[in-house]
Amino acid sequence: MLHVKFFASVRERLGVGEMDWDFPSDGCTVGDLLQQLEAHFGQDLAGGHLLAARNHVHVPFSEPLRDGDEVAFFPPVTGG
Amino acid sequence: MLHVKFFASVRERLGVGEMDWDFPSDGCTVGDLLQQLEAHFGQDLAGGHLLAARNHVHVPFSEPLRDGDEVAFFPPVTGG
Amino acid sequence: MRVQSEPFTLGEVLGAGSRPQAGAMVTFLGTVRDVSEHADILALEIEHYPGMTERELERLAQQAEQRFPILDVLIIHRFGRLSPEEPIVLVAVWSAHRAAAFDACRYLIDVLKSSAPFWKKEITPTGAHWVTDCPGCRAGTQTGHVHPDVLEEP
Amino acid sequence: MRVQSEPFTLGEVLGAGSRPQAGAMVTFLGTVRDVSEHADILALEIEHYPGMTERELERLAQQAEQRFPILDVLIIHRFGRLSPEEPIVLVAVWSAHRAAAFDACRYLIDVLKSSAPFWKKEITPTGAHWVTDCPGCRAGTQTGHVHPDVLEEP
Repeated sequence: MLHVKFFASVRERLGVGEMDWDFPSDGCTVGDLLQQLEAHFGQDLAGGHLLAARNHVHVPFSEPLRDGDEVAFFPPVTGG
Repeated sequence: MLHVKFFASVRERLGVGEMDWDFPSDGCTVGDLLQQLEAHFGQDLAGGHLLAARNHVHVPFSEPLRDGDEVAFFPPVTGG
Repeated sequence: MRVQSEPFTLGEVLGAGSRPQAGAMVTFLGTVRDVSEHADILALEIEHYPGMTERELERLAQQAEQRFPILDVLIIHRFGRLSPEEPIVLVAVWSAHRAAAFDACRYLIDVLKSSAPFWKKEITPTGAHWVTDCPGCRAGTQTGHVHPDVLEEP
Repeated sequence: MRVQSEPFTLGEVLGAGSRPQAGAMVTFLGTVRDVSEHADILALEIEHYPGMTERELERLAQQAEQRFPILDVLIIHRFGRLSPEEPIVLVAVWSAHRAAAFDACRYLIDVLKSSAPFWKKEITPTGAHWVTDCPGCRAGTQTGHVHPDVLEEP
């Protein structure tokens, strides 16, 4: 099982803040998960401006996932 | 009459904080006054590291003086 | 590091400011402006990623301490609904000499703005919108660029 | 601009820190260190040139306001006898955006250190001496260099 979180405009667009998602398979990357989620929600998540974190650390979409991971998708940050 | 002030190590070396000095002559510069003061006190005032102000504004030694000016001599500043 | 919804004042969090051995302190305080590029601002809503936020701020502080000869760092960042003139973020850096304190403080606020998981939404008289901070959105140079900017009623 | 012998705290002089329209505030606080390059510091004595000091600080603030897009400046500098950890100087700059506040604050403390008429004397367990801040004194590179450094008992 993966725990997936969405923040800010991504969360609002989907109407979902967090959800569980069956762990796809070994070798699955953040980018693979994103494709599955986009198919599930029937929409593009961020027009190419999406960032991702795995277990609270920024990662590229090529990052491989492990069962039990927390994965988050969000737009570019605007704090400070 | 000129009003002359000395600060910090210059003041301590001379043992004088301020004094009046007869206005030398038209065309007299800060540097001219300094030479007269060094002759008066019988010592070099600052080993080449002296700064000067005329009427509360930093000036070069080539600055001409006018009767009634306040002239100050001091070492490089070390505030902040 | 503190991530909080409560307001704070400089006096409360910095006291007199000085710390033993530090000859210099540089602080940056970011506050809510009452106007943006687009409209008057009634309020700012700041969302964050609990857990990741604290970890990321801690990582940035450690990075600054490795990179610059500094003695201490304090970062406070708020979330939730903020009114104009309220503090958003404070970065304070103590060091023996001023150059390191200036460099580290500026470095911290720069990297915080590009990596700490906070998102701002401006509440204006005509609606609310997420603040965007991507070159494509700003310059409009990226072909087919669609930023996930969601407009809604205030 | 304030030139005073009384101590101050950040909280007292800056309150909450924020000012209308300013989104950014950068402050520099210089404090007395308990050790210098040479010795332990028991106290610092700061002499200044009343009249010229105020005029010079006012001139520097105006210069910064012409040079950088900033909204407001506050400078406080103390004189008299100061103990370790006590504040010496505060420079605070408010602006709409952070770059100008950082640049102006750094500019102000740099020019203040080279032009405002203050002189520091360090009181140490073995005596008192004027702090020197000239390249010749520091590097010992200037031939025949004699800086007016007066040693005396504390």
